[in-house]
Amino acid sequence: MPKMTYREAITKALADAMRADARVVLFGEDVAVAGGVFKVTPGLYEEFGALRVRDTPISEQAFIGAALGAAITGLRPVAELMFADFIPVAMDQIVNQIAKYRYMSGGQFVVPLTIRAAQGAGAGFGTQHSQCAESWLMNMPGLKIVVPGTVADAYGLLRTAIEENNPVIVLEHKVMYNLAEEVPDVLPHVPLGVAAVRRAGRDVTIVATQLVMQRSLEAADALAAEGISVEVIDLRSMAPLDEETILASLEKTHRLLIVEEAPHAGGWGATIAALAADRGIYLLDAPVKRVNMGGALVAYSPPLEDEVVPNAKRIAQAVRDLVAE
Amino acid sequence: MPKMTYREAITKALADAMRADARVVLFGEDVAVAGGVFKVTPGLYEEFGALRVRDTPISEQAFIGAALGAAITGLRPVAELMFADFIPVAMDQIVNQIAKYRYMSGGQFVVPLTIRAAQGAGAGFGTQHSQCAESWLMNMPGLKIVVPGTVADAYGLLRTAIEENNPVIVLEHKVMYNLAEEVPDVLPHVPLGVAAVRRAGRDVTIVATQLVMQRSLEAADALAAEGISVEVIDLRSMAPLDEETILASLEKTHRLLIVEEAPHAGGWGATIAALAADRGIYLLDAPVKRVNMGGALVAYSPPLEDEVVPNAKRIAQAVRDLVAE
Amino acid sequence: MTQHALAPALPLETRQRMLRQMLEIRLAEESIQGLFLENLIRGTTHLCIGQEACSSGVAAVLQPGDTVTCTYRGHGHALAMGLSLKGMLAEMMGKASGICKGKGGSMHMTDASLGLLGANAIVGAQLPIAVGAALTAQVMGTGTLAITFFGEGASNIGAFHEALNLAAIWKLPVLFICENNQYGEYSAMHVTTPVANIADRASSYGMPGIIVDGQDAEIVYDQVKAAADRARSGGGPSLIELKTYRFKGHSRTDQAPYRPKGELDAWLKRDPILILKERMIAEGQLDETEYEELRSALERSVHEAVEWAKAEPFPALETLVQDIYYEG
Amino acid sequence: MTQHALAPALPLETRQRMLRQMLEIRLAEESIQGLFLENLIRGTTHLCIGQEACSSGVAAVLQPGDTVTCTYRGHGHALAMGLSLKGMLAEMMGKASGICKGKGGSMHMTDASLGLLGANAIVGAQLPIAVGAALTAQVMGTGTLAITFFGEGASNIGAFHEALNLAAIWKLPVLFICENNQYGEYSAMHVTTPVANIADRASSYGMPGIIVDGQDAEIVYDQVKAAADRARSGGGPSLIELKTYRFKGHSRTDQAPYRPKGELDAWLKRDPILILKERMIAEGQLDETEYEELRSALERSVHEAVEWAKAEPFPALETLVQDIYYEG
Ligand SMILES: Cc1ncc(C[n+]2csc(CCOP(=O)(O)OP(=O)(O)O)c2C)c(N)n1
Ligand SMILES: Cc1ncc(C[n+]2csc(CCOP(=O)(O)OP(=O)(O)O)c2C)c(N)n1
Ligand SMILES: [Mg+2]
Ligand SMILES: [Mg+2]
Repeated sequence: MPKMTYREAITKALADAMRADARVVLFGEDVAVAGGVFKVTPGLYEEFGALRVRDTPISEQAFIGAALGAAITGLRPVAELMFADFIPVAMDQIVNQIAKYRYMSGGQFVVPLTIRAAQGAGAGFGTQHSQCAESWLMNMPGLKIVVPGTVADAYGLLRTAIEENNPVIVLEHKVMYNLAEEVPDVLPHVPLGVAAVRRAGRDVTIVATQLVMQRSLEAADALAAEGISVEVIDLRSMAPLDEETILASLEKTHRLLIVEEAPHAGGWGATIAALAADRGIYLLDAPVKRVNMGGALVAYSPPLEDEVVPNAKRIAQAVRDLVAE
Repeated sequence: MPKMTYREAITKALADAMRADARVVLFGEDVAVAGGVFKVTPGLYEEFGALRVRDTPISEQAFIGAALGAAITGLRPVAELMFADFIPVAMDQIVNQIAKYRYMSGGQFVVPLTIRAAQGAGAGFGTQHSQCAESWLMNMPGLKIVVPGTVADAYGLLRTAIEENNPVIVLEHKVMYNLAEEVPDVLPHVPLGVAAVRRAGRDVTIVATQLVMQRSLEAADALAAEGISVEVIDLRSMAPLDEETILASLEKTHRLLIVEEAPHAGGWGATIAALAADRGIYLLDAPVKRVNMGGALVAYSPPLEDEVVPNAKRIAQAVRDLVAE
Repeated sequence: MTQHALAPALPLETRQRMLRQMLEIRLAEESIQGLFLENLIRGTTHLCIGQEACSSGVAAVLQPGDTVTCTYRGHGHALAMGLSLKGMLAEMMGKASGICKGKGGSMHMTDASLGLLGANAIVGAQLPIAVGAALTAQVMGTGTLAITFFGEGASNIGAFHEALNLAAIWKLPVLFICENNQYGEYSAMHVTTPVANIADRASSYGMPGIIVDGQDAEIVYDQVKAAADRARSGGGPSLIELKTYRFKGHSRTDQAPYRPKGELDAWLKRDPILILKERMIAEGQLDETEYEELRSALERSVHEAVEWAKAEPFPALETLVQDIYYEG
Repeated sequence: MTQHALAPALPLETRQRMLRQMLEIRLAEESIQGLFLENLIRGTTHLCIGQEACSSGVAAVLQPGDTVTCTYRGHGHALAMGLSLKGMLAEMMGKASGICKGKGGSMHMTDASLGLLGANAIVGAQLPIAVGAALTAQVMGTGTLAITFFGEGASNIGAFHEALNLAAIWKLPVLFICENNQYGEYSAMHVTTPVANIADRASSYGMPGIIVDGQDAEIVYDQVKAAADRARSGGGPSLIELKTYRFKGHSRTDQAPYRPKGELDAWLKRDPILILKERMIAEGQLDETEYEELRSALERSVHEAVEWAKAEPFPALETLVQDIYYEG
């Protein structure tokens, strides 16, 4: 199987989507001529031309709103918001417009638009350029949200997002852009709202995403040597949420650890814990634990930044503690 | 004891705060000469003058950012955002600036500012003017968030917020402005981060806020007649969260119902449920249940709007179901 | 910037349509105010009484495929574009047969089939959306136009600035039409806005800024038509300021105590319906009897629509969670 | 709008200070670039090499109590305001003795004691914050000034528009200083901005818009001083556009391949350090030997600061959760 990076998978998904459907247009700051700040869009301007691939001014409200206007009139725009930390700059368009446009009209519109942004800590960009955005967006019916955690998903979720007739926020993890993985020759679409069991296990279920999902797999490897069998679920979609895969796993393991790259209060993991405490309560043999950023923000200083995002060591220790409960 | 409305309590809190401290200034759209869209600020412009009480242009980003700039240079601004639904318009200033300004500087600043906004459904304002905002803001360390649910709290929490040396978001419920309750002659300050047990009970703990807290009390009255004893906790502060009061209640009741005016996924109730599933797990005799807006948005149509926010009947039924578990 | 005083003479038929439209809007708005006071419309309403020439003048420029986004104060635009009065009134009362199935209400009149892409309750948010509609027109080469209405108060919000800038740099076929009715909610323009004319702001985007008498539907038509033709043929966007006045308060029961004495009276003399009516009478195209007949006929049809909407059923509760996502 | 070509002659002492400052900034920025390539500075850096006259010219106007907000490209402003080079370099390396205890990094230089209220990594966000600082000055009657720096690209974002409008309507003592270095990240200004001069946008707020040669520290001083005096005495805000150029790429390792051939060379001839240096030599205030001595001395002190910062410890892990809330 050929190797491909997360970044290349996204570029390919964009190119394939644009080849497949002339209504797909792409815009964002420096995505056209320069090929994007994260170098995710090189070659698209050259292949698809100035009408379909555009650089925008630094005007997130305008171009995210324009994505909505374009989507309800027949295009299938893909807007790049660069850093997910800039989502708040365009938050009104996302929360009050994009999420609700179909609803307010009584179903008169379909809103086939995709917003891509790069999230997460680990790249040394400091407090305002290192956040994860899914937990800010989950309390907003009308949106779909995906968080690709593998190279194949970076391709497959984005393809599906662009073909989806609802607004989809695609949050890419910026330190994963260089991740290289083997992928099949023909990369499949990945359905929204379906979690993946990345590793089967018996003793504990870990629910995680993206970077901390990869780190959970690392932790699971280490724990296997100690005789602890960990099942790792990659959530993939934050909305809609695949509750059944989680509950099915709890039927086996009876123990749940949620690993988040997010502050604790209001983190997406709380919604998973709440699921376990409700529909999963009789399956649980131990408290539902969460490993996350606690009450912290991301600091610039390398050791502080390295500390704030859960790493394999902290994850493994949390599993050990949970098994000991 | 005299009666006072929620609205009057807020007006009085603002006036008392401005009398007590000349650094307190007030601004927002039409808050000065007109006395505010919700008529919460009449008389303040007259008493405190044009330097301290100001009407702003329709520029939420500018005046919320200005509140930050004023706070770190020596004033104690109180900004009115009118409808909480407009919070997303100024979200960058709230999330990336106000919440992080002290942190990014390594503690060089104190940020004594208060943002007031009116939230909630029930007034017929439609999808973009009826939302509750706390669940959007909880994943942002650096902020404090309060949600007054009684007349006395409307006064006491706001007084404390204005005297607090951290940014506080005060979310008032708009259908409670006319609520009249008896209050003591001297209204006390209310500390942030301390929940209140509004009604003691044995069988089930309800955690709720504002309008649905009042409705939970109604439901508790009805259930008492059926012999079900409900404890109602008014959270009051979303951040910081008073975990101990909730856990202490679970020690007694062993059953938890969370009543939210918010969509289910990512709602603040999930953070409470997660607490119960972790530190409270061995106290629970039944699943943790949530009554909330499910996957719905607020619609304009009166019967739909009435349906979407949990009412006493739905709350009571959820309690009955929970007791039967 | 240009300012035009002389009305062009539009064909009789157009004038008749405009007069009829403006009257219908006026009567509908008056009935809406009544329904609000009766509590049959909940929450809030924002009437455009006094601003009808803006709606009618602009609507006359529209061609099939053109799109409009506007504000909560958008009933006039909706009716001028052809929204059924019944569908509108039912919507305001939250009925199942409302144009948005009761989900939108007074602030969200929307009829995609007419190109009415939605009235918005967030100040300024509709401008970027119109920019997107114009982007579609440009990418698809349809030759159609996007129009967005907003108030002078909205010209102080960031979305206004960003939308005009983006439209200008992409040379999109979009017209930014500011209905300067002199007030935001309860604040006169000079309290919040440090320029005399909103159209002056066009220079920040290198686009034409045009000041127009918003009380004269024919002038509105003429000026907007010129800008529309320019936009359709690739000449890019324009900012058009219609100087107008709202005869009523901002919303709900606002009695507008903040108005200086005499101001309303002066503007009432420039009632857009009177202006067109008197011109038509002066030119022998209309007489008082005909006008009264028209008025009575419209009163009857508004009354009929109101009664119809009152009798319509509310939506079923299960519709609450429908139309959030497109399923398919 | 006004455009000034002739430099005023500032006192020798001021010139010496400016020259020294600009050289220090230049040398510090060059060492920062090196540290970034060595991976001792993580993430990103945005150098202001070529723009030093903007920092020095403006800083010379500041009086005690004045405040500044700026961007990630703010090292020059910070140093010109007197930020210790050691505190700055330690901050960039994430050390405990960094001016922000390592929490901020390259994009967030802040020294409240100097009135440097923070460099911001969100384009445009620093403008409203400066408006708030000016509000304090006005309410408290301090006679102080708030200054905010931003790029020409930032003038397309909503916060710019709102901030200028609010400052204008409240007549606040704030100067909006646009360093027009011709590029956003990788896009030339004409790709994103449909006006020739950012200062032209001042007319949208009824405030003066002033175009200034940003390569000549003396002219910068002169023009900013005039606007500052006006603001301090209640005359309200100004928008000042400093025409300048960044000699390096946008950030990190950007080699700026998007520049037209010859453009950089033309601007290198207008190196702000050269301009002042040569003027001083021509006027007999400096000779090459003295200049080289100054340069060597500064090189040594920068080198010393770098070595010091390298040797400083990282912050303790428990500091991660400190400074989020003020406790007390
Ligand atoms: C972002 C935002 N801020 C504030 C409001 C509240 N609001 C509704 S209408 C209005 C005044 C708008 O004035 P203008 O733009 O002149 O339009 P008009 O109502 O006069 O037609 C305000 C402040 C809002 N809906 N959205
Ligand atoms: C809201 C926001 N959008 C986008 C960015 C990414 N970004 C960082 S710098 C920059 C270019 C800014 O250009 P300009 O304002 O001219 O300042 P310069 O960097 O040239 O000094 C962009 C787009 C950001 N930091 N914040
Ligand atoms: Mg107005
Ligand atoms: Mg620039």
